[in-house]
Amino acid sequence: MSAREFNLDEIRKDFPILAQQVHGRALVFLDSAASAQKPRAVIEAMTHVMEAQYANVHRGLHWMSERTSDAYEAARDKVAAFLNARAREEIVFTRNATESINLVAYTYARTALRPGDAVVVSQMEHHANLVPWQILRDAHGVELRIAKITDAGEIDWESLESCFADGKVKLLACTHMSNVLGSYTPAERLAAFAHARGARILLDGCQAIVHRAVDVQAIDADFYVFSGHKLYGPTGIGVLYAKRELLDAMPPFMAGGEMIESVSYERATWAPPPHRFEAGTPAIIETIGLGAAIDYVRAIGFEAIAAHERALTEHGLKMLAGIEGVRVLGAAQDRGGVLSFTMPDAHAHDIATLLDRQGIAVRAGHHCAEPLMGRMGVSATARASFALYTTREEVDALGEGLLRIRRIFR
Amino acid sequence: MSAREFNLDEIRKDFPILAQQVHGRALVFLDSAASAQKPRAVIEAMTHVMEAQYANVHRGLHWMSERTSDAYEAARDKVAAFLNARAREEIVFTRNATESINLVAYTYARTALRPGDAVVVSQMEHHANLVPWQILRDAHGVELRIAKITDAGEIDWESLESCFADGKVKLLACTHMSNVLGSYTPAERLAAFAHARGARILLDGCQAIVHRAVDVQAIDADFYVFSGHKLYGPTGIGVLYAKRELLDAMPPFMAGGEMIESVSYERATWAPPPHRFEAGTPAIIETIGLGAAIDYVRAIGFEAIAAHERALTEHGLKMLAGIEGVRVLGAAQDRGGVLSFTMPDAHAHDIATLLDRQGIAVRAGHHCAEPLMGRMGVSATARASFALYTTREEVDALGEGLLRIRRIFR
Amino acid sequence: MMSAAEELYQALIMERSKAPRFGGRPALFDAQGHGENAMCGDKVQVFWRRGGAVRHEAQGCAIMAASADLMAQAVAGKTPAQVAALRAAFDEMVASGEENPALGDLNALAGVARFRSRIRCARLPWVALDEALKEGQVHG
Amino acid sequence: MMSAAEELYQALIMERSKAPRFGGRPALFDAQGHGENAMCGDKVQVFWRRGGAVRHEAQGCAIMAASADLMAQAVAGKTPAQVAALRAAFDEMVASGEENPALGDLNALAGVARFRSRIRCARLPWVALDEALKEGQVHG
Ligand SMILES: Cc1ncc(COP(=O)(O)O)c(C=O)c1O
Ligand SMILES: Cc1ncc(COP(=O)(O)O)c(C=O)c1O
Repeated sequence: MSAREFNLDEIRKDFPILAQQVHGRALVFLDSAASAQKPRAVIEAMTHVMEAQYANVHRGLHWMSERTSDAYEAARDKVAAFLNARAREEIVFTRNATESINLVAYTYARTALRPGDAVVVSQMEHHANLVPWQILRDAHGVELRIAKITDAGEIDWESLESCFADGKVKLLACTHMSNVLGSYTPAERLAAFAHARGARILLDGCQAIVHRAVDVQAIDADFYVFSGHKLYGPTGIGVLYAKRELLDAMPPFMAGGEMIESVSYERATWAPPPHRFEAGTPAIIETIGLGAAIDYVRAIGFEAIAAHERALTEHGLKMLAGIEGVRVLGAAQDRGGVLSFTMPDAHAHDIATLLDRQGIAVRAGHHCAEPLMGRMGVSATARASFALYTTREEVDALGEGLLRIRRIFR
Repeated sequence: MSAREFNLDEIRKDFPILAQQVHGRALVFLDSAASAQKPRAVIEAMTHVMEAQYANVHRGLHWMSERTSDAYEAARDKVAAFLNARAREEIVFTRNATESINLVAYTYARTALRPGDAVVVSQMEHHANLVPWQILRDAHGVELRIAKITDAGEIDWESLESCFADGKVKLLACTHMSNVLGSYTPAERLAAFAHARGARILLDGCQAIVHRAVDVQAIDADFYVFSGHKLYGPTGIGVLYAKRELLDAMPPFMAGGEMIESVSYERATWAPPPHRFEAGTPAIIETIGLGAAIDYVRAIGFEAIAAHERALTEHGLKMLAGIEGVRVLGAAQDRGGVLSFTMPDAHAHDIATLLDRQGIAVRAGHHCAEPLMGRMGVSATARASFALYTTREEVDALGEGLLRIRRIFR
Repeated sequence: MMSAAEELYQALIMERSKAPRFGGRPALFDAQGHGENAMCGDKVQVFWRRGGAVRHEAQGCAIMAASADLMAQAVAGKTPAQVAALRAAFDEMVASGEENPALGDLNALAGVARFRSRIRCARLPWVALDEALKEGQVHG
Repeated sequence: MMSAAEELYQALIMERSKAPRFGGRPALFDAQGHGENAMCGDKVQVFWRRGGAVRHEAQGCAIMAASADLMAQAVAGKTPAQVAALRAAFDEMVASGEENPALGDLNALAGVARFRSRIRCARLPWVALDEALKEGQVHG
């Protein structure tokens, strides 16, 4: 994958929305961790499907259907290559990471785990990687254990050890990068740790996938999930990677067209993976859009993206450190471009509202990680998050905005 | 809703893909029942979101997020008005009709039905409305009963009576229009029938919704499902309508962000419907696209659409009757623009391949209704299906194509 | 320069959110109500005394906290029916942005109308008060 | 006018699908294999006799049926290893569209390459034969 030169001006032109104004100010979009903006290449790929080459997939023998099926399946190849999966059959398309995790909880966990087994998650999970396991616990009689994190926002290995001590843990479900603290977790080490103790590992790659090259074989991940919309792709499309032998053994999740081998009034037999897990008409246009997003990101290259975002993050941390009273949550050694912070007196909502009026979009609240708020001793934070199109000037604008807010709340 | 004049030439210009050529011939797309083509209004609505007004919904306090949330929720209002639902909260967004049915099977049926209760489906269901109930049967110990259809492809009321005779049936899940036989089912009568016997009714409106105005209150439907992509909308978006009191009592299906009220490490409480059933980042762009599709269809008006399609269907039936040996499946009194047929010697696949080379797209196979094939005594059929953009000339082209095929197979 | 946002966070709101006049849990009360915004973690407890004295404990954003304090001031001595009428007028005012002379100091929150996501912050204390009044009626 | 599609459905295919020379279930056979295309309902049974006599029962489209009959003809008297080589050449031919002199009459199916969804119709009888040969080996 040859990296195109990292020219921020050119990159920003790829994203039509970045030229928009908000409240009469140039948009400063610092909420990409919630969902990223879309480059023209993605928009055009989707438009092309709808204008020139569309029909339902897998079902038709005619030209439009064959070509659309090709494009849909080519996106699967792109995702497989992007994650360095062993085989394309290891890639299942879902709506979003949330569905990917629920799929694993409904199918894998309800067959491979038995009452009395345990699942471990960390203290810094998004609700999507916590609540499905609570439901599994209540429905299926497994135990749910919470591994602690340190005050810096890193995995507390002692706590993790003790979660695993009695040998009951069969699955570790852990984020690969926190959407609140920005911490990366050491995925390879976590996988080796789990495997050495007879457990499987699911990694929530929603945030990590956006900023770094991910190699599921190098990590030795059993399950890896992410959403298209955070990776500059469309909404409505997510990915579940799972090792082939796991998918082979998993019963279907939803049932309907495409996922069957044959059906009588009495019973059905299942298609092999990945189709077994893709019931009904898939998100055809969106899957093809995701393929375009992956092409876009790979053309720029993760080396350049990571370097750019690292510089922004350092700059942002320095800027925040310079504003009296601002507290940044988390201080992981290995952290990405997500900065959650609080200010004295000014509640996160007030910060977000006041920044918005200056054209600056940040997120405020618990970021779908409500228990983590308690763990960090706050009720809500403001969060600025960076993407490949974020500029140093935007980070500076945030700083100026925060200084104004300080003046109001002083 | 004021109907714009039904001008077929103008309408065809709204669909850019219809100007495409296939194998050097003008595209004759007669596979809309599998998935319909998209009007410019839908493409532009989606493009507009991505180019001018995009952020994650419900989560942000900033302008982009507020406006995107508004557009997303406005689509819910449009769907509610389109179905004449009592309240917007009765509209749940899913990926497709398949997910809508699975959601009901996983949540409603597993709590409201008890082992020993029975579910009835008809002999002419799409796999999406058969296999989820087989899985429910096997997992939950309910009985699955198959109500017969007549040779004409209509509900066999005697058979339905006998399915309900022992009073065990708690749910009737039935298509509102067969995707193979084109038969409409009398939804109001079916609902009254089920309700009089203490059962709920789910209607699979995938096909019906495209051709007729549907009023869930007039029908008194308990559940009504459809997919956006057959209604000239995007892929990746489907709808579940359910009566508010049913949704209120249903546990969530998938868990994650947006569907919770509050979360601790130990437990979560659920948001009220519809959000309880929309875990994670929804298909934002696609939902807004569906709203545009509904606007488009309503602007033309179902009276005009239905009249146009009725004329096409009559013309098509006459044309097929004129070709020696062609057998059309089903002869329901009330039928829509879906014509499944067989020809002597020429297998459905051969028909589809040979028509494709003439630029004519039809579908061949079991149409995800494999058991129905056996019921009708065929292994596969070719199927031509009509949309609001289909012309009489296209139906004639199909007739000529079939005559050529007859010559080859003679 | 005074932007719309800064107008919203005008003196009265800042003052009341920082130094509430009706804050704190009273020793005696007849009913209490609770309001919570799951999205941001805002929380408010409202304590009601027969006769209409209201106090609050507000933890959250400036708008919610000021709204709680201004509400306590406005409803002092009012009957439940009068409170309901005031709440209706308040809901209307924060939705429309149009000040209403009957609302007195509560009009300081009119600017919230332009910040749609924040309307529920302003309304949260009223939700809690409503709960308290319902409890008060059951017990009374 | 003879289109690509009509070329595909050329005389040999039509003839063999309508009047197969190797059709029908034999009285004696050593192994059988089954092929099914769930998508369209095509079905084929292949019966194998040690020594290499193959017969078939094909229910389905013209391409599959002709492929079954031409396959039975082509593999007559061949060893399993020779059959495997022939299958590989056939798979290659229907994928590429390039005729291969070693395939004889099977080349009538070269046109399938242009109809990608139909390639599996042409291959289905070979899948069934493969199953039969595997059964034959286990039993032999
Ligand atoms: C009658 C009927 N029900 C259900 C479905 C399933 O729809 P989807 O694949 O969009 O979930 C279809 C279409 O394929 C259909 O025609
Ligand atoms: C770490 C993490 N996990 C899971 C999710 C859920 O993703 P989605 O809402 O796309 O399913 C998110 C994003 O919201 C996230 O940041």
